[in-house]
Amino acid sequence: MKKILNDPFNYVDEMLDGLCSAHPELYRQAGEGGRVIARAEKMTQGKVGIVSGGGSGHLPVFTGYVGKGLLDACAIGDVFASPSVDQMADAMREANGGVGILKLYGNYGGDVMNFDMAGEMLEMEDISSTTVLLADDVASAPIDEKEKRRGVAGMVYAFKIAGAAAEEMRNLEDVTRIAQKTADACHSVGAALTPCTVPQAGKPTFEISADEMEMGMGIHGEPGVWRGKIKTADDIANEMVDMLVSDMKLSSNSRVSVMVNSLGATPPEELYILYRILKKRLVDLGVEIVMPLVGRYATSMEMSGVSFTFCELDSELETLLQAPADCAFWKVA
Amino acid sequence: MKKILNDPFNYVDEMLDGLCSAHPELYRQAGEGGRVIARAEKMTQGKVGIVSGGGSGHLPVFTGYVGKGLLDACAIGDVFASPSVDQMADAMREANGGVGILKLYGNYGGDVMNFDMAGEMLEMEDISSTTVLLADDVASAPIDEKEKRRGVAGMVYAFKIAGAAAEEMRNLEDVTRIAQKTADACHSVGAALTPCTVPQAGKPTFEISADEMEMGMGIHGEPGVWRGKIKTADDIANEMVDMLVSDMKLSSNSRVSVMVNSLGATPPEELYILYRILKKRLVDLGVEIVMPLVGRYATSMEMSGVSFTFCELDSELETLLQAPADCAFWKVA
Amino acid sequence: MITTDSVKSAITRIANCMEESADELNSADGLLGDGDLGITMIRGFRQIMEIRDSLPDDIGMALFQCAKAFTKTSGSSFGTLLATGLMAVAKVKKGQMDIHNEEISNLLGVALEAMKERGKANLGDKTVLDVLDAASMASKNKTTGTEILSDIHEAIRKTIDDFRDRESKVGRARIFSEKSIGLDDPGMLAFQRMFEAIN
Amino acid sequence: MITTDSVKSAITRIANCMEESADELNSADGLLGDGDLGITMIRGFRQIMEIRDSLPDDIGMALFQCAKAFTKTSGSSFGTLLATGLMAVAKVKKGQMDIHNEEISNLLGVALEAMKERGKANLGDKTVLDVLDAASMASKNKTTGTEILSDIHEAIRKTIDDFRDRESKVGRARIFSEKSIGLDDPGMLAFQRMFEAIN
Ligand SMILES: Nc1ncnc2c1ncn2[C@@H]1O[C@H](COP(=O)(O)OP(=O)(O)O)[C@@H](O)[C@H]1O
Ligand SMILES: Nc1ncnc2c1ncn2[C@@H]1O[C@H](COP(=O)(O)OP(=O)(O)O)[C@@H](O)[C@H]1O
Ligand SMILES: [Mg+2]
Ligand SMILES: [Mg+2]
Ligand SMILES: [Mg+2]
Ligand SMILES: [Mg+2]
Repeated sequence: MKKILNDPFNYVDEMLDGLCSAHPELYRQAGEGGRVIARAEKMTQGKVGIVSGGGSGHLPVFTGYVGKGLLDACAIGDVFASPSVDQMADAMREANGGVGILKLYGNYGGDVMNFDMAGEMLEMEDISSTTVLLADDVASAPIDEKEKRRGVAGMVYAFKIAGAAAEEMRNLEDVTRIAQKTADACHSVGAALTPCTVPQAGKPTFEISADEMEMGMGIHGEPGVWRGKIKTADDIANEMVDMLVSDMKLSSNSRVSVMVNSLGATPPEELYILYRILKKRLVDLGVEIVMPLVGRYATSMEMSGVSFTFCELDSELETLLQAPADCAFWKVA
Repeated sequence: MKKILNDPFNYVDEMLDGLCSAHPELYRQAGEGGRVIARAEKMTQGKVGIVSGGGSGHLPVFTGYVGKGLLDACAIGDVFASPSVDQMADAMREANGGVGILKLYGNYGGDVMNFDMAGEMLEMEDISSTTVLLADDVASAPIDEKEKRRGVAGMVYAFKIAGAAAEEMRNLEDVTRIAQKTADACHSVGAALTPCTVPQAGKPTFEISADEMEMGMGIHGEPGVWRGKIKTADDIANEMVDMLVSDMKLSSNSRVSVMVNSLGATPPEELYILYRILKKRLVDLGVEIVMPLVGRYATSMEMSGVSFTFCELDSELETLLQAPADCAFWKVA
Repeated sequence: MITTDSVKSAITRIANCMEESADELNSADGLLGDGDLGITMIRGFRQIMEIRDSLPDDIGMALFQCAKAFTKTSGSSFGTLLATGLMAVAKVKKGQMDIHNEEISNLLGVALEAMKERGKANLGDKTVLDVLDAASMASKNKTTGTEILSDIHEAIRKTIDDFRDRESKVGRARIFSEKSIGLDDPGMLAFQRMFEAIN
Repeated sequence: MITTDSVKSAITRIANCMEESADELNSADGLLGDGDLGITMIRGFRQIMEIRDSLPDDIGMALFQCAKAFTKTSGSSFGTLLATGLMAVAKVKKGQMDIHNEEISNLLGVALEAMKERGKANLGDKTVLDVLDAASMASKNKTTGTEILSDIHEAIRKTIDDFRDRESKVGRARIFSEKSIGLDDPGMLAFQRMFEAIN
């Protein structure tokens, strides 16, 4: 777990500086300490703003998904740490097109408190906002405690679909409804092979033997459902599909977009090896795969491992998923 | 260095199967043993074909860059091993639009022999072809032995620019001239922090201590120019810029596209930290940066490390670089 | 009785104490969470120190500005909860110059309710809420400053003791809930340090 | 004199020998390269075995088909070089039924030239080319089969000995050129094993 770094305390600020100087046509730094990334151009008036936010260390999540057909602004904390209330409020101000703001982010205690408080602050400025939380990690709590689940890669679908709805100039209520429908449609599970290192901490987030993996682990190293010898790719894929299918009760003829996501170090070669089995399984169930996403969409720096996300689509969501989008990490044309 | 695998001997075949089943609208398997990836649609008649090829384990290189405005077909060997002559010949047959084929690939002994031999086989079938070799790794040989240099990430520029020229229906001579000009314009250097593991070998390609890096290392672990304690991001970036600038003799007012490329595990956060310094250095030299590419463009599976490529542009190359292109790993619109 | 002047002197004392206690709080948080609680407190109180001298005599507004200063720096839960509590009290006291001893218990309760609401946690979850509740109870119907201080002090100590062998049920510590048995909740400790600083 | 029949029996013998020598060749290649030389030889000769029984009597065409079979499997340098050498000889002998002993030296030279051209390497670079050259020299002006076989055998042995302490100058081994001192070139060893199998 080696890193290319300067002073770890400047990690996030240098990263954001580099991001915006590489893509000035897409991203703009704003807010307290530059910890808000907004679209390069000023907010479109009359459009619902979509903000997200959370800790750093997950590129392209969250910051990377600011762009046309996606997010309007994002507040960025230190690695794996929530942004401050002020930074979130600044992000919301950047995303204010005068018709309300959707706060769309992962279900983590610190983020929820801070976004709630930022929302209350903005209310004082007569800016109204709604909240949709992603809680898609099926391994993080049983289905009857769905509200306790963590948000993981499913948020990429929510950004994309809600972003497309906002781009169509729909109102806040409608964008919120669509975002919530997407959040409810997303189910994810991950498996980790190695930890990553938080720069300021300087040591790996957890320890794991050279021949072990952990099924169901969270993107910050939160404990999963089992730890044991590394299984074969086919066994891993089958187990992850089983978990998702039983949680979602997928029926034949459903249409599902699937994401096979690297947590960072795992190369695309391995993702495609996993995709074979995933596809075979869904085809056997009679499920139609729509727009599969294979790559690095939501990561934990150099962690190695993989997550699967299934997003069950109705025709409204499917159309919005396929609408154009543009950021430095993902283009849909 | 943990991997998600089935039988290592099926690694490449399963990977290609997954790639094509995830993106059937882009890629099609062809040739002996399915080891040729061609565009989904049949070759356009009257268009110069561009083929590449080489060992697996470098996604998106080479296979991933088959697509509109890029390559027409690609022959894929085992991990880090040349494809066979027959596979290369099959790739060339797929890319035959009746007006000749450009063989565009990296300068590695085995690949050169095999592509030469495949070219001779195709000549017997009255299909003519030209060769342009990428030899952009400045650390692999001094400038007066440039023909000995290895081909690394610079080939992505050559695929893109030559691909755009072919898409304009230029003739073989012209596409070849442009590809050669691009190959000459590209200069790269890499630094590695960790090795990767070739599945069939089952052990890392080299050993390196937990606090060491190697400057100038090749993408298969070929020895570099020094090995020592890991430097800061700024020092690494400065040293790599120094090596490229002195090799290229860049002058102020030149226009250069730069690529900051992860060798695999190194996350984009670190690439952007490096990009800051690279940009500052080039701006100080009066060089104009055009279309910077920051991401994973040419990798070695889960190796951690980074490479910089500078591609000096004239107006012909710049226009072609910015022309549309489309594959699963890179869209230019 | 608490005025803006007493708030000012409390700020200085707490800020100094936090610089000294940071390592201890980081370590306590490191055992169960992300180990940033000491940093959170240092950064927050440094921000408050910046505005300390210009705090208005309106005790409500003074607390409001302290709360806002805290929201500037930290993204960590404790900072947000503290700011939430302060802000709730500030709203009640807006336009007034002082806080009477008799009000203290009630105002601690006001902070507690706002923080429960914010963090969606309950009493008994082994968080800062539990010491705050104990402090509110201990100061109920008390009138002299010394009595209030010593009773709260004792109540905090006892609550921390009582909860030591229980499981954490919220926040990052939740995922380590078994590990949390036998360990003090870092947020409770931070509250104790703050209170000791002004005592 | 070499006919398609003698080629057929040579193929069987070499194929068997390669299955046995694979580990040795992989190891030798592993010290300086990618460790695949044994696999390369096994795969190549398995392909040739597949077509062995249907090889035509035209010795040129027979060698041509062997060369083509080899290009099917392996992407490794040695396979391509071997196929290149065979193909060059095949072109010379196309339409003929046999190879006379007096031609052997010359045909080895024909293979050598094609392989030099293909691999852009020179004599003295410590590759299979050097044993091939030695074999061509040793068989020059020789007429009896036994004499040719034993002289080539000796020439290969001596060349390997002579080159042992020299540096590799081409292929993957080049990047380990210092390490290569004291080690036998794996391609030379592969040639020796093949030759021993028919001897
Ligand atoms: N939801 C919550 N409700 C009440 N108290 C909480 C909550 N979450 C955390 N805390 C308190 O905050 C302390 C941790 O603070 P802090 O280190 O700032 O949190 P984190 O770094 O996990 O965001 C805990 O020990 C607990 O007392
Ligand atoms: N360019 C070349 N010219 C002549 N012989 C070569 C060349 N490259 C490799 N060889 C020979 O091939 C042997 C290695 O074969 P092989 O393992 O198939 O190569 P690789 O796996 O590196 O492609 C070397 O020991 C050497 O004898
Ligand atoms: Mg903490
Ligand atoms: Mg924290
Ligand atoms: Mg080899
Ligand atoms: Mg090889």
